Order: sequence, then structure tokens, then C-alpha cells
Amino acid sequence: MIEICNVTKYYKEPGLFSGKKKKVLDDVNLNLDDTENTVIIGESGSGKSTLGRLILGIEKPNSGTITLDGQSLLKPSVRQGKISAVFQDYTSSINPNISVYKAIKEPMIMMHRSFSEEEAEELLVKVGLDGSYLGRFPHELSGGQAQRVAIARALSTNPHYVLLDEAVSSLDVSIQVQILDLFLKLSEECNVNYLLITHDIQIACYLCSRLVIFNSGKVVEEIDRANVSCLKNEYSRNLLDSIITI
Amino acid sequence: MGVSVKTDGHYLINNVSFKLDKGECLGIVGESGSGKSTVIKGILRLHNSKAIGYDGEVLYKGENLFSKTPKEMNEVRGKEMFMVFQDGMSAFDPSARMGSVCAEIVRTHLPVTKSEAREMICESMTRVSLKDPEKILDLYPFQLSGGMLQRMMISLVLVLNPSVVMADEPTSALDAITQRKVLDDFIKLKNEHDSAMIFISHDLGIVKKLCDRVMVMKSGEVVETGTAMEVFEDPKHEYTKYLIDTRVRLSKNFKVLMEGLCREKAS
Amino acid sequence: MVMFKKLLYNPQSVITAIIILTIIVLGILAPVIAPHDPTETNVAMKYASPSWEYPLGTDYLGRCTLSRLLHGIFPSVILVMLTVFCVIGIGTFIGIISAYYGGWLNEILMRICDILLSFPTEVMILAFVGIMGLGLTPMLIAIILLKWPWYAVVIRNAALKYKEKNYIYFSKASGMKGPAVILRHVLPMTLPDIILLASSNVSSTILLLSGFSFLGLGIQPPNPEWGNMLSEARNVILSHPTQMLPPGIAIMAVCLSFSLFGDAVRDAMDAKHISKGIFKSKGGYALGCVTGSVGFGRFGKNRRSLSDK
Amino acid sequence: MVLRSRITTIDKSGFINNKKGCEYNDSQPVYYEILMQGDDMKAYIAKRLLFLIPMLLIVSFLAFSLVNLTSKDPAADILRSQGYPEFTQEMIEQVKVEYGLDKPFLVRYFTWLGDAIRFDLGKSYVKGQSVSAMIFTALGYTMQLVGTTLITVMLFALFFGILCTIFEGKALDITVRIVLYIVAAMPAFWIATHAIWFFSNTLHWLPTSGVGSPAHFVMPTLVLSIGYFTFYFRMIRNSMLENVNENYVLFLRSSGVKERSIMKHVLRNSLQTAVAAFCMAIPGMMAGSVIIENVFAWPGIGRVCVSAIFSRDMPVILGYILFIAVMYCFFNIFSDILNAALNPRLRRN
Repeated sequence: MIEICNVTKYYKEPGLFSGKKKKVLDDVNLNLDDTENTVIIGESGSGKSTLGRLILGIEKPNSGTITLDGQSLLKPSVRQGKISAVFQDYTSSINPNISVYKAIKEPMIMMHRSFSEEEAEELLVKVGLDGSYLGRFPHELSGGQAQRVAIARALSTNPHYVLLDEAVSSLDVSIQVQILDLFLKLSEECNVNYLLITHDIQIACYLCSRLVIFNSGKVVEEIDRANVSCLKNEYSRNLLDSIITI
Repeated sequence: MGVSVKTDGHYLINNVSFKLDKGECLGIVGESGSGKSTVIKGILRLHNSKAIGYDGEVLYKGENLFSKTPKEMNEVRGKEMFMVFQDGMSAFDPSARMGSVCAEIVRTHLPVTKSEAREMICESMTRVSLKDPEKILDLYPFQLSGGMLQRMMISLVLVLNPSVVMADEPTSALDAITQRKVLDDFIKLKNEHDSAMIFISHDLGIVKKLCDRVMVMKSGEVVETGTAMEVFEDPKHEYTKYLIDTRVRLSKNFKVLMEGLCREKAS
Repeated sequence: MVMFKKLLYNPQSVITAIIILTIIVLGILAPVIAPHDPTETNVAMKYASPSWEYPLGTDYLGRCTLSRLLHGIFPSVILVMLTVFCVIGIGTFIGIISAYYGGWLNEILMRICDILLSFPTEVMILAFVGIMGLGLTPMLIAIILLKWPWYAVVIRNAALKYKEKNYIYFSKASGMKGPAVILRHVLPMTLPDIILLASSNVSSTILLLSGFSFLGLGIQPPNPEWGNMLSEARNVILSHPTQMLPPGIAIMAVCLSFSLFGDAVRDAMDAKHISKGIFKSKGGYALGCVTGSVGFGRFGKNRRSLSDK
Repeated sequence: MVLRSRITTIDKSGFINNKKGCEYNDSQPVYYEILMQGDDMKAYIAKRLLFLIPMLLIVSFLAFSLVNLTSKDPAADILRSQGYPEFTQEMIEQVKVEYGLDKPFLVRYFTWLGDAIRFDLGKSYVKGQSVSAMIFTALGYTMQLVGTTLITVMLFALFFGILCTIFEGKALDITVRIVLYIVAAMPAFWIATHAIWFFSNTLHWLPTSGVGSPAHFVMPTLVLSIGYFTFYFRMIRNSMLENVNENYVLFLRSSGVKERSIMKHVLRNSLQTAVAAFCMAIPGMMAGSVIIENVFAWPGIGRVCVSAIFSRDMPVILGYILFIAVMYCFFNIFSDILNAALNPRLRRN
């Protein structure tokens, strides 16, 4: 269970004496269950990615706490191996200088765990690739393949939670569906929960059962997938109306 | 018209042929790298690299655009065929005010003074529901939102009144709500104007909503052409089926949930 | 690492690298391979034309020009290279630290850089020579003390564009500590920028220092150095204009090799990796080359536009 | 969908990050924080100028302590620089009192600073002249040289920069670039010496050195220009080529705007950086002209400083350092302001 309590985040404008602050997250309260997949829906600039970075412990909140099973997430030992992430931009999600095997192994180094090539190969097979990819470099992969490698890397520590920061947004629709199906499959196989961050309600409904609508740094509405048609807030209604289905 | 664009003997797009009638809206769909925007850039001969050459012909009002001189081409561009770009933020000169760039484009084609051009733009801006046009024209592009910039381009279309509007993914860089509003503007433009339109998008939903005819492209070649009805209801080619199928699957959950609502409302 | 492969297959970088390496080796082996003692005078043979004994002829005191050229490599090229590497080491350290950690540390380091950058290199070289006396050492000290902020700012800008990459976020999220992330990701990614910087700046520094030696502020005669060889040749330019050629051509060849090598590195750097920010500061590289001074006003802007929250 | 990712990156770098709230009432103009206009610009200038004061204090302190703390026995140095080969303790004491060297360091610094603010930089040990007078006389000559060089560089760099952008990849472009490559690798003084030998001593067209007639300007100006020309040429060419491939050029072209008008847009965008850099070149040239001034016996500040170094004339060296550093600070701020005025995107902060 990840609990986000009264989290506020400012960004200071650059400059030694500049006191200007920009509020990105404003008193956010959220509980993320470990039984269902949750999605945070918001448009660009709504602060949803910042929230993602806070949950990953990359940045510190200015006030409020984020805890995992009661322990603060800011300690690397608490989050190590339990929370992982897949990011949006597949071109930068793997360091272009290192091979796929090294990339997948990376989280293990920090946990001082050994990780053989066989285990890596097993993981790759799980995400729909094969062992021949181990020696490849990121620039030799297509978008979908790179994202699969990123997923394998995220799963290598058997995490409870995987944060998907717009993980499929920059892919073509057909590949989006493939990757989303992979997520669903892996969720059962590896017993992981997803926290998806996206701007696309259709993707959200595809993968997640709980929806959190996010706007200008605030949680606007929380709702179960089954009730998505009953959103009340004006912003959420607008968002819903703007969806173009086929 | 038929277009082929090749670079050093290697075809970027090959043997693309289509016909566009007056007032018709053609949607070009395909995944990234399928050569969608290369087609319309090719029609206007916008590839300025020497390595890229053209084959075939583009017949516009009986004249072949590929055999025109650059000067004649400049008269076609903008006045006859106007292109709406996907990213408004980079499409306008970053260090010029909106008003000066727009007026310059208008004055290239219409014999009007600066202030007249400005008035014309203001007038068409109110038609695409941009409020306070005078103020917007005094701003720089980076001070406007993506949706507003996209509408600025639409209002330029309204002023110049070209016969063909070509839109290159005009909504894909926008947020969902803005995307919807800009799409509505395009639908309005299509209904109220008699210009023909080529609309490029990777989103089948948008194309289905807007276009009369659809052309599906895959790695530089046309896979299927037909009316929107035909293509979406009864796709012939495997690839089209695959594209539509994945798109339907993606929105399936959402659609089911939303239809639940409709049924509830009905009962 | 793709970049190094590209460099290996580019004749421009291979040839220039070979030239540079050869010159370094020649410089190190100079005491062994030089045909004469560079300070040994032979007045009877002054202004001799090239011969078997004096392959490049002799100067106004009858000293062997080739030997003087070879011995001049050490102060003119090798010492300068070592100095530039030293400066780049400091600059890289400070630049990466300040880019990666940001916050007040970054502010303080960058303010220090701002202050040190308001002393142009030429002026500080003059000042150090003025205070510590004539010679090469004060010049090199001045360069080390004054140039690092310049590199720090440029490398900081280079590192900033990698700071927000997803693989760095991932490493941080999986609990990797700052120094490890820097060594594993940030430093290897900035390496091409650093090499580019180094190669283009060695040549500018060689030119700068030879200029001061030419004025007689550097290595004092009779010790050979390319700059002061030119200065001696200049006195007799009316009667023996060819005396200017060997050291001048040597300087030119070395500088050309370094800048061509730098260009090959720039070509090899994936265009996608060069963000707008570094494009602008590229102007800065060249400015440094030519004048030894910095348009740091413009770096200020890059710093702001690549805002580090 | 690639575009979306691009927008986000722009977002991160602070370009369009000021979205006010949500955008669902998009028909209402969402004015992103409007930049400084009028008063804001004044406030910016005031802020920058205010920042100058601590900067100048630190710079002057560094310069002063550098010169004063490194000398073990400044009084002996003074005597030596005045040409006394031997001196007694009495003479040293006398000199100490005369030059105020008996006072503590900080007191001396503040006295010197107080004088420096009134443009009094002390007296030369060697000539006994006022240092500021020496610098200002020499500055006149240096500024003449810098002025002519700046104009030459601007004209040539613009001309060739634009020409080579238009003819990119053609013979002209390639020739100019190869020539510049080679010229940039030659030491300026080497070119200068050869120029003197060729144009003055062989052809007798131009005077060898010194000042006086317009003909005296030709060689120093051209030689000093070479280095800067290479730099600005490359800079203008690079930024123009970069701009030519921007989307807005494609948009203008697709709208049928004439190539000549498009070129104007490209020029305006690519010259923004160049103009600010030209501004920084002025103090850069002042400092960088040292070698050329000495080769051509040009009586500018660089020559004054070098001769002061040979005679260990500390007040002159100190005055020179301080003067150039102050110039750097001023021009730096000036170029920042100029840049902000020219480039609306930068005014945001």
C-alpha cells in the first residue's frame, strides 16, 4: 500500500535570489492499493509526472509524506526492489552506451544480487523477446522492442508496484495494444500492480480499474472503472466528452 | 494525382495515387514512418534537400505541379493549397509577433495593406472562437497555447480561402480537450467551406469522424483506398483490418463502460 | 560507444589522431632522436641551408633547427596538452557535480565561475607573468586557475541535458546513489562533449601560448620553444625570411590536426544528442579557441533556458 | 504521437511550462506569463546593474590581492623597477612611506579602491605618470583598432556567412571553409610578421608599424580580424543552417512566402546570438589585441601592459587587469540586456 499524504511540491525558479515558486502539486492525498491497478489521468502540465517522480523517490516533496507499507519512500532501502518504473520516451529509457543485458542487470547491482544471463533471457522471453537481444544496443531496437526491454528491466527485481509514466503514449496504436496486453499478462504472472500515468482515458480503462483524475496539481476526482460514465466534476466531464472513439 | 518521392534511387514513398474532388475530405492514415506527411510535402515540393527527387505527376486543375517553376510554385503554395502543420509552436517564427507573420502571409497572396490584412485575420479569428484577436496578434507564438496556434492556422485558411487544405496531424500534439475543440473547428471548416481537404492522422477515430474518403498507407505504399464507410466497416486489406482491430480493442473497455451509461439513461 | 566506432572508420579522425600521436612520441623521444643539442651553437654554420647534417638548416647562431623543433614539442605541445587535460579534469568534476546536484551548490559554483570568468585569459596570463616573472610556468598556472570555470560551465550545460533522461531516473529510482549514477551514466554520456572540447581547446591554447612566447614572456632563450623560435626568426626576416617557416608550419600542422580531429568528433556525435543548448554553446568553444576569452553572457542564457528548476 | 513527447521535453526545459490551470476553456486566451515590457525591462536592467556591485568588489579585491600579496618585498621591487641596482634599508623605508606600504593590507585595499572609484589608479613606478592617464591615452588607440576590427569582422562575417548558407555545399562554401580552417590554425603573429615583410618591406605599400595615417590601420585591423572572423563566420553559418531547417521556414515556404522574405526571418533569428556575441567581442578584443599591438608597435593598452611587465611596474599591471575585468563585467551585462531585448523568448526570467 502506497500512501500519499498532503503532498505539496514547489519548483523554485532558477536564480540565487529569486524567491518565485511554482506550485506543481497542491496537497495531494492518495492511497494506492496493492490489489488493483490505478491510473492517474491528467493533461500535460498537470503535475502527474512530478507525482510519479515523487513516488519513485527521485525527488523530495516540499511537505507531506509518501509511505510504502508505513515506511518513508525516501529511503532507498525501502523502495529498492519493490517499486520500479517504465517511462514514456523509449529513446531515452535505456542508456545508449550499454547493452540490453547490462541495462536489465542494473537494478541488481544496487541490491548486490547476482543475475545471470539465463535469468535475463528468461525475463526477455516473458516480455516477448528472446535471448538474442541480450547483446544488442538500444539504437538497434524499435520503439516497441525498447519498451519491452524497459519492462523486462522493471520486472527484474520482482517489484510489487510498477509505475508506468505514459509508458505507451509514444508508440503506434497497434503496438500500444500489444504492450498493454503484455502488461495485463504480466500482472497475473508476476503479481505486480501498475500505477499508470497517462493523458488517455481509453488506455486507462484498458489497463486499470481505478481512475484518478488529476488537474493543475490537484486530485479532481477518484472513481472506479465501472462508474467512469458517472464522473461529476466539470473538468472530468469535459475530458470525457473530448474522447473520440471508433 | 500520382506522387512518388525518392531519394538517391531509394523510394521514400512509391506509386501513391489518389484523386481529390472539390469539397471532398481525404484522410490519410498510417503508422509512424509510413510516409504520410512525405506525400503532402511532396505535393507542395517542400523537400529542399537535393538528395530527394520526385517522380510522377501532381495534376492540379489540369496542370502538373512537378513541372512548374519555383516562382509558379510559390503562387500555388498558400493561395491554392494551404498546409496546416502539426506543431504550431515551431511553425511560427519564434521571434516575430503573430500579427506580423500572419499579415505577411496574407499580403503575399492578396493585394491588401498591412492594416487591412490584420483586420481580415482578426475577423476570421473570431470565427474560430479566438477571443481578443487584437491582443493575440501582438503576442509571440511561445506565449500562446498549442490549441490557439492551431486555430491561428485555421483562421489563415479562412482568410486565404485556398482550394485545398492539407493538414499534417494538426491535433496530435494537443491535449485531449483541446484536440477535440480543434477537431470541431476542422469539421466546421469542412462544412462551411468548399475547399477540399487532405487530413493526415494516425488516429483512426479522428479520421472516421472527419473524412469522406480514407487512404491507408504502410511503409511508403498505399494499402487501401475507399470511402470512409467502406474502409471502416468492411476493410479489404489485412493491414487495414489489423489497424482497425487494434484501435477497436483499445477503446473497447471504454466504449462498453460508456454504453452502459447510455442504456441507463435510456431506461 | 557508437561514437568511437564512427571515429575509427572516419579517415579524418584516424589521420589526425596519428599525426598528433606521432608528434607526441617525437616530442618525448626528442633527446634521443634529435641530431644535435638544441642549444649547441656553431657560428660558422649560421643560416645554413638544409643538408644531411642539418636537415632543416640552422638559425642565426648556427643551431640545428630540426633539433630545436623536436625539443620544442615538449613545452609547446605536450605541456599545453597536459595543462588542458588538467583544466578539463577540474572543469568536468565541477561541471558535472553542479549539473547533477543542482540547488545551492550549483548556484555557488556558478557564481564563482561568473566571477573568475570576468578575467580574460590573456589578461591573467599577463598578470601572472608580471607577478611571478617571465617563463612558461606562470602562464600554465594562470590557465589552470582561470580556465576551469569556462570548462565547468560548458560541461555543466552538456551534462544538464542528460540529467533528465529516463535511464537516470530509473537508476535513481532503483536506489543508486549520486556518485554511482554519475560514473555509470552521466560521465560516459558527456565524454564525447569533453573530447570535443579538449581537442578544440588544445589548439587554441597552443596558439595563445606561442603568441606570448613570441613576445618574449614565455620560455627564455636559449631553450627552444616554437614561439620564441619565431621571435628570433622575426629579427632576421628581412635577410632570411625562410627562418620563419619551420616553427610556423609546425604550429599550423599541430593546430590543424587538433581542430580537424575535433570536427570529426563533432560529426561522430549523434546529431540527436546535440540539443539546442549545446549548439549555442558551440559558439563558445570556438570563441575560446580564437580569443581565449569567453562569451559567458551567453552561457548565462543557456543556463536559464535549460532551467534546473 | 512522437510529437507529444517532444512537447513534454520542451515543457521540462521551461519553455511553455506556465500553463495556467486547465485548458478546457481554450477559447478564452490563456496568456502565458507576459514578459517584461516597459517597466519590467527596466526592472531587469536595474537588477542586473545591482548585481554588478558585489561582482566588481570581488573582482577588484581579487586583482588587488593577487598583485600585492604575491610580492615578498614590494618596496624593493619598486626600487628595482625604478632602476636602482642597489639600495639601502633607509631607501626602502622611505619608499614604503611614500607608497603607503607600511599600512595593513586591508587599509591599503580600501584606500586603493576609494581612489580607483575616482579613476585614480596610482602612479607608475617607472615613469611616475598617473596610471589612469596612461591607460586612457592608450585606450584611445586600442579602441580605434577595436572599432575598425569590429566593423571589418561584422561586414565580412555577415557577408560570407549569408553567402555560404545560400550556397551550402557548393564550391564557394567549401573553399571559404577550407581557407578559414587553415588560416585559423596559423598564429596571428606569424601572419602579421609575414604581412609586414611582404606588404611593407617588399612591396612598400603599407607602413610597417606605429600609428598615424589610415594606412597604418590596414594590417593590424586585418590580422586582428582573422581570428574573430573565423569564429563569427562559423557561428552565423551554423545558426543560419540550423534555422533554415526549422519548421517555421517550412511553414512560410508552404504558405508561398517568397524566399527573400523567408531569408529575412532566418536572419533575424540567427543573428540574435551573434549580436550579443559581437558585444562580448569588444572587451575580448581589447584583451586579445595584446600580441598584435606589440607586433605592430601600436601604442595601445596591451603594449603598455607588456612593457610594464618587463619593468615590473605593478600599479600599471594592476590598473590594466582591473580595467579589463570591469569592461568584461559591463559588456557582459550589456550583452545580456541586448539579448533580452532582441530575443523575446529569453525575457521570461
